Amino acid sequence: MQDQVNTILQSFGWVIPEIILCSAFLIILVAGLFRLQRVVLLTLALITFASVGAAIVTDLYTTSPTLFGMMHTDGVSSFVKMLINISALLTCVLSIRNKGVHRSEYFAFLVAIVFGAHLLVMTTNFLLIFISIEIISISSYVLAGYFFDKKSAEGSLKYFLFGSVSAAVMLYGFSFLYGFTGSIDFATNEFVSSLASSENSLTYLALFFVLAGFLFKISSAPMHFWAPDVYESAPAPVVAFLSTVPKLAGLTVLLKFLFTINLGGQSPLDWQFYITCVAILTITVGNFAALKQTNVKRMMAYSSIAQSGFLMIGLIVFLPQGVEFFLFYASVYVVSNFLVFALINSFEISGTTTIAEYSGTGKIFVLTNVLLLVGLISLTGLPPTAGFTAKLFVFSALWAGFQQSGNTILITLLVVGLLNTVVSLFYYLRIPYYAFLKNGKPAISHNILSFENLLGAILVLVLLILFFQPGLLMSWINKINFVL
Amino acid sequence: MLCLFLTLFLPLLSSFFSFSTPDRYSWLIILIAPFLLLLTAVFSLIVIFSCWNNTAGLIRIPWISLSDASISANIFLENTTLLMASVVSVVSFLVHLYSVGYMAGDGNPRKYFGMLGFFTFAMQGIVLADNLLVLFIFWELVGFSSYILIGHWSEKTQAGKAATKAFLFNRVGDAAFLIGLMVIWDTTGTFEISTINTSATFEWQTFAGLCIFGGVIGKSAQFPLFTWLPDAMEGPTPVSALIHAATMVAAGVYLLIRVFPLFSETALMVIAVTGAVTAFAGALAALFQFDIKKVLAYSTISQLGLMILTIGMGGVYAGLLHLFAHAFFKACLFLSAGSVIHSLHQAQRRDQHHFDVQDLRNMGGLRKNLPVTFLTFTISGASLAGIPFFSGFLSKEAMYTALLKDNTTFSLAVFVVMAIVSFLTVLYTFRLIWFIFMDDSRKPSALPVVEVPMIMRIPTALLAASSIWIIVSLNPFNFFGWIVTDRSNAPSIWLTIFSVMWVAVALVMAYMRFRKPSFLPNEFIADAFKIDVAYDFAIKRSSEKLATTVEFSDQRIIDKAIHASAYGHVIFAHVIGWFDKYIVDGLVHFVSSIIRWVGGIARSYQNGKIQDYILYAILALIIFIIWAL
Amino acid sequence: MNSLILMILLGALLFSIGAMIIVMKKNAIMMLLGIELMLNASNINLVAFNRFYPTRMDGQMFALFVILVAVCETAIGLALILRVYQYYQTSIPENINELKG
Amino acid sequence: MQNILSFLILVPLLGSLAALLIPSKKVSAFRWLALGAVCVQLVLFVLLLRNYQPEIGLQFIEQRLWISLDLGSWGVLKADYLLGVDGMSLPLVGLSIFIMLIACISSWHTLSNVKGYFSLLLLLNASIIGTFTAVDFLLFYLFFEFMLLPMFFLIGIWGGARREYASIKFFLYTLLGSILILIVLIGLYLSVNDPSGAGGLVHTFNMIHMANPANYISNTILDPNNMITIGPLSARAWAFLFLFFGFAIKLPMVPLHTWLPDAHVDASTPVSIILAALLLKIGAYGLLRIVYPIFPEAAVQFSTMVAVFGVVSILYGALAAMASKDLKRMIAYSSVSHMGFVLLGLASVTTEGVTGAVYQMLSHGILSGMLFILAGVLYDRTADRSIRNYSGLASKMPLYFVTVLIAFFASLGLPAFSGFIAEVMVLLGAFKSNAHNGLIHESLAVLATIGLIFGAAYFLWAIQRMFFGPFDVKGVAKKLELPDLDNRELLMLIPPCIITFIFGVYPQPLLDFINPFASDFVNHVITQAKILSAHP
Amino acid sequence: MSSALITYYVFMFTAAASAIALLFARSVFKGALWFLICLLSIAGLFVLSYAEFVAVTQILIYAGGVLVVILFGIMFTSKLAAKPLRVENTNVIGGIVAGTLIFGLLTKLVLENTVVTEIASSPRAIESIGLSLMTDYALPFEVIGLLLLITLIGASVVTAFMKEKKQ
Repeated sequence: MQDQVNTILQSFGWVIPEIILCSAFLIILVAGLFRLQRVVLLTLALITFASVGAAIVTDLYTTSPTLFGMMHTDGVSSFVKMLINISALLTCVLSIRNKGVHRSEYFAFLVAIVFGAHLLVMTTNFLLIFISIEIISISSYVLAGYFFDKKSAEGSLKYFLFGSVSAAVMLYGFSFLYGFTGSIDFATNEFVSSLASSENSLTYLALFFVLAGFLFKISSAPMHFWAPDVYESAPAPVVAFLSTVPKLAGLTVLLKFLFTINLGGQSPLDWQFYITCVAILTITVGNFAALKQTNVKRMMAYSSIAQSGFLMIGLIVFLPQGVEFFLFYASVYVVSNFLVFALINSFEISGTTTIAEYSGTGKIFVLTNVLLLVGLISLTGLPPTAGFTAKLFVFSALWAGFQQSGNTILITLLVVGLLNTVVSLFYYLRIPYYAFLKNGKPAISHNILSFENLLGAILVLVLLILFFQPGLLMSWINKINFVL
Repeated sequence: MLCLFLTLFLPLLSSFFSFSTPDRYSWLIILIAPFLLLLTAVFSLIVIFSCWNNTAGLIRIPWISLSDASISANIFLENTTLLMASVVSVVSFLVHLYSVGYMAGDGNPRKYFGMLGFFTFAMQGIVLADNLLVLFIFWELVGFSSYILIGHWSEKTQAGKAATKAFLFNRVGDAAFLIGLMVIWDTTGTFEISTINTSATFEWQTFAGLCIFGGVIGKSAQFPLFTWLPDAMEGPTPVSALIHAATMVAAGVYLLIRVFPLFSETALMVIAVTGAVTAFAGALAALFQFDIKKVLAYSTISQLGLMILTIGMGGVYAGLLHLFAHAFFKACLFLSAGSVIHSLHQAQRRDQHHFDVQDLRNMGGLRKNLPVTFLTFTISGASLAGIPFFSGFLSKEAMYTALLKDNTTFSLAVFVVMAIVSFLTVLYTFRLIWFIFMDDSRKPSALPVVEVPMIMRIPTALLAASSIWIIVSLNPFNFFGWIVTDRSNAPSIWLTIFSVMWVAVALVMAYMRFRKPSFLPNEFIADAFKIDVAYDFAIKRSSEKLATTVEFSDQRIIDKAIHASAYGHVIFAHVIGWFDKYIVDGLVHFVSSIIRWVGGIARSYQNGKIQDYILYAILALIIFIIWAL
Repeated sequence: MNSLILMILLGALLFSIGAMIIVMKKNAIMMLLGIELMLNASNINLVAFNRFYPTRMDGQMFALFVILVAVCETAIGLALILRVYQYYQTSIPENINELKG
Repeated sequence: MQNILSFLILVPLLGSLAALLIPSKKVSAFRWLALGAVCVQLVLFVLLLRNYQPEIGLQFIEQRLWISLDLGSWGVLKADYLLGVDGMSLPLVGLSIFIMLIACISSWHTLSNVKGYFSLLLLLNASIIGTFTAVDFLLFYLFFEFMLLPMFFLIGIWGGARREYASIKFFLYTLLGSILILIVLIGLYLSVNDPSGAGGLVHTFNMIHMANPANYISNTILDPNNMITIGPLSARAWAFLFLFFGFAIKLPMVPLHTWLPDAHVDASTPVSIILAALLLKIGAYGLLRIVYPIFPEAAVQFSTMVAVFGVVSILYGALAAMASKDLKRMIAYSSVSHMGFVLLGLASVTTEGVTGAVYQMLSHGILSGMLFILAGVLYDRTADRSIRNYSGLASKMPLYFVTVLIAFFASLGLPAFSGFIAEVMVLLGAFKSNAHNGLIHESLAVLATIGLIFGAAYFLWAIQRMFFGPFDVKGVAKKLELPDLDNRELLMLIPPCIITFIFGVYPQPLLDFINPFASDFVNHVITQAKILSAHP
Repeated sequence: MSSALITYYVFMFTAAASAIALLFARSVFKGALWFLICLLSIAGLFVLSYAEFVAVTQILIYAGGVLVVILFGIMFTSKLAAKPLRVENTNVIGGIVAGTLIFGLLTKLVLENTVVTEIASSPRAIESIGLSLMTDYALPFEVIGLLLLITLIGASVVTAFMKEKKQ
């Protein structure tokens, strides 16, 4: 009893970032009551994320003991948490000009989601996974509706219904796993050994149910249906946020889960095969459905679906290098994604939402469109952007995985993935295509030197630097000692 | 040595000069270009006098060297090359001279003289080259200059068509030539003629020989690629004289002589048969032409056929001799014809009276107006017809001798063909001269036709002078002379007699047939009529029939076949174009539409109904589970 | 028949019926009920399986938390349904489909 | 001197940046800037040429560490900034600079958005030079991909009526090609070890290391000693095919060529020039530099296929050109036909064939540039490219006629022009191949020769229709105001005329560069193929 | 058969039956009532499964709280509609197929795989639950509090701003 209390007390030392988040959540809520200036709220949020990020960076590589009996931090989770905080920071910056979202609750929910994501990244406990996913989800439902109009209401309702069902399905899976292993923590030996010894096909069904929940969180096929509708209706900063933070958190927990249930390749079920199929399906559905979209954010939703597939590649190969490349890809994805959304947001504010409305903007907003182009090129994975390096890395991982396992589905994924890159270029290029090649009358005709351009330029610079010197980031990632 | 190089490069200099002279000073061209060619001719004569009968020599000029092979542009010197080189330069000089008069008033003397000089250079290149690849290069270049010169009057649509046709027909032959070159390179590893000629027989030799002969067929207008030559008469007449009579078309024959050892028995047989067919077909066709230049063109085809036939039968020296003689008298014929055309044209311009100045039917009785031209035309015509005391007689005799050397049935058959062809040659030559110059009844209505200027008369006269027997040998009935020295090929006296008699018979026949277009009702003529009937029946009808058939086949079948194949290609090309647009590109579109279709499917599930989304997700999950378990 | 298996089968039944309700019923609130039914199925499982492992209370604890989370979901769900109702004047999900494609 | 290649790349890159800084009103400043940059490159190239030593292969090597990632148990991933030129790439660099010079002059009167135009042009310039000098595969790929975007916009913004379609099509095709290349690129670097790396595994992108079978890590998929088969073919054969088709799209090879006519027809004149003269060469360059040396045994195995594709391209391109009604389209198809010779020469793997292939690349670079300038000259005056709408131009535009004659005849392989030397060499090599190394059958060379006839046919017909006969231009009102070439156009046209003539008459200087490369190449491919295919 | 067992079966039956009735309910209101019965039966089952605390929570929070909220929801959303409480079906075939597939699959797998073991009678668990909440489950306990706060604010945001917008 006393031991347990002591453990809990000791654990608090390890969760300072989470404590900061928790307090920030309350502080922002309280600050909202005083009808403070928007700037104050924004600054509060920025300070929060910056300090949390700083707190994480200070001990990025340490692996903690088990905290509160159900989670621990290690290099991977710290890195992902850092990415999450960077994303949150960028989201706040993006929201500067979105006047409608400036309420204390907006920032509070951002903080809450980051908090949930932190928990999700760190934990291996089914209960905590469930709760943190719910924290993320419920906050997201609200944020998705932050335009407060007809469409956003519809979007968040759909998000809620789909999310709840997948949470229920995942929970049902958890209940079976608990039943067959007697443990609600998949990192425990008890769980692993009973999974290894069981010949129980119901277990696999349960695992699939659980995976469905995770796939929902990372908006991967076949659980991707909510994403386009929600992305279309939500404000651009929120979309940028939703397409990174929950996705990265979900991928991280999926990573841990997959490495566990794969049992080092001893699992009777060829998980590599099924997850690869999911990735292929995701990439294909995402890219192909994006082809004929007319709304930019909807197109980006499909793009983000497809990107989930590429992100999953790092997990699929079940190699430590795969994880490293996943982290690299994730970092580049965050940067490219925010770059693109920052510029889309600046267009959205001026009332440009469909691709056709971008016609002729290339001649007036040259810089904005060039930066946007670089972002899209990076998402496609072409040089000279870090997107290329990232794709090169994940595909290298795939090739190496194939070399190791000889699983031909991996080479199929390689080919499908690369061919999909061509397809993806087709729609990514549509925006620059309309902007530069089509003549049209843009909604606003004067050039504003917006701060999005500045932000975009910085992010472009990051992408270029990461292309020419990927070692800067990789050496950081390399130091992460990946243990489950 | 220097003289030799000068012979080669002076024409090039002339060409260069002509092209680079500004339009304002174009009068300079007509002074300088003939002068340079005069120098060329002089130097070539110096070379031939100084080097005649020397042992064959090789001047080595490195050109391309690869790591494991090299190609050098050597010059090979022996009697054949020297002879040919001087023929080319002399004829070319005379044609240049003639052109000064003929082309006076032409809008573009720069192009004309430039290309003429360039042609002479390229032709000299063919003659002197010892390397088959280099020879091929010049071979194509003469084709190119021929193309430009045929199309000299670019406003004439026909000229353009003729030029294109000429180049394309040559190109077909050249492609075969190139294949031959590839075979030779593959098997012997060298292009040097002197090496190839002395090397042992090799695999694919017949094939290589036939391929090279393919080039000859194109260049020398042999069956079945001969129809371009009559069309090429669209070019200026001096050009026809130089390129399409004396030199370029003879280059094929020259090539056969140069690489003669390469040909196997079978190849020679094919060559002989081709030559025979061409000679006969050309002669018959010539008989029924009305365009004065086309008669000469078919005649050229026929004569070239004879040379090739002879060479195919092994009579290299005879072929060469005829080539030599033919160059002069045919050039003279063309130039004379050019004079006729020119003077008629001038008269026509003065008179504002329009008719086709090249049509035989519009001429007659011109001997009084054009006495010099009449003389030169007759002399060279006589030489063509093979009348004694003219060079043509001697070369023909040499050919007869060569054919009869080995007494096989085949050679006999070939001999007969040759005899018939010479007979026909007499007929059409007579017909030509008679219609133009004699037959006063059809004299053009009081046109003020006057003789051409001196600058045109002189070269014609010189060429006419070169058509008499002395140019070949001192004995008017024996072709031994400075060219043919090997006395083992002695002609039999019977052959000479036969030859003379044969020509005489032919002349009589020609006179009977063409003297009067209308028939007189008297006894003698009735007798003659009987002969006429017999002739009519035996020769004229059948030959006319044959000729029309040949012409028909030429115009309709061969040309059609070639046209058809050309059309076929065009149609095929359009099919390809269509294929490219719809099938290959269509495939791409198909793929892209499949992509769109898949995209559409992926999108169609996104119908906005949340319950459907959930249903799809659940079903997908179940499918995955069932698949996995 | 073992009563435990029956419990689990009951859970399976509730789960399937919940899924069916969600997919089939033309009313957002009914869908909410369906979700609750699915959560209850999990709870039945958790409680039932807890009897295998009597030393720890993991299953029951889990079920407790699930109930709390379900409350949260219901609350937020109803709020969203009400809001959509304000805009669309209906709670029939398939009529709420401005976002599609 | 040591960094001369970097300077060659940097000069246009800096020029491009400088163009961005100049205010867009100063139109003529951009032109002079671009021209100046290219002239500086020309000077650098002359320096390069003077210091080149033909007897050693790759030289002016610049090696700087670019990426070095420690991947733990995987070893080190290493990519270098590695530049160098040899007898093949040096003439191509020269060609690029020359063509860029012409393109600059040709775009002198570009009207809209001059700033963007010239900065993209310079960017393109830098990446093309980079592609030709990169020896590191990753660096090569970087430059290779980087060409696409400037080209996309150059076609798409300054192009003709259907420019958008053409640019998208161009982009997607070439991207598809580069994706195929990327797949193999990944496999290769994972399989190749840098022998100079101390101790542990160093995965390298160095092409020279990739070409040496001793550097392959055992039991990797592309290890030649490790005969892994995927489906009917070995892994290395697949890799060869992927790379081959990747580059063949760029070449372009029938049936992967359909982007070319569209791109050409709708691109503006300078862009067409660059596209035909340089971008097509990059496909062939990739085959010569990467595909054959790295996969010699697969190259030998598939030589007949490559040759057949070459011959089909020759014939098909020529026939399609014959059917074209649009002048530019015809020229575009003629490019397909000419590049077929490159494939055929390459497939023969004989010294003659390879020399001829490289020679053809250079020759076609100059000639196609010329052809597109000529097409542009006419289009500038009448805005009509339809062949059948013209006749009798010879009398109206004599200078133009002369240049067209030279360009067309040089293109159809008239001796005394560079095209002839190249095509004859290719044919000789192709014919010799069967007896020499047993790779491709003689009949293919014979078939290719027929292509020469077709080649003559479409060029001659075009001349006949457009230049002979009475003067007329259909459908153009101001038909009498058809001025002959002006000085600017002559400035563009005369240098290529002279160059193609010089290289046609005396090819030896160029052969001194190409031939050592070709014989090394043939040696390498044949001996390695023997060694590698001798393995069980 | 013990009385406990009979009760057990009865609850099970009512739970199943009310769930099926819920599926066939033609009105939302009736559905909510069927759902109440279902919840109560499940609570009964919990009691019989030695999970009294869970059962109590189920009754208090679920049946008491949630259902009341839902009833309010029903009333809010049906006041304007013409046929307030009617519920029609959609996706009938798909739903039935999906439902039967899931149920069939689960039943099959459960029957094949569940190992029947002796069910140990467990001690009264309320104290250990209380202890766990403060020790093992301290973190989730805290976090769920946060979640409830988030939900509270979220629901208020969703409804409050909506009204603002309407005005």
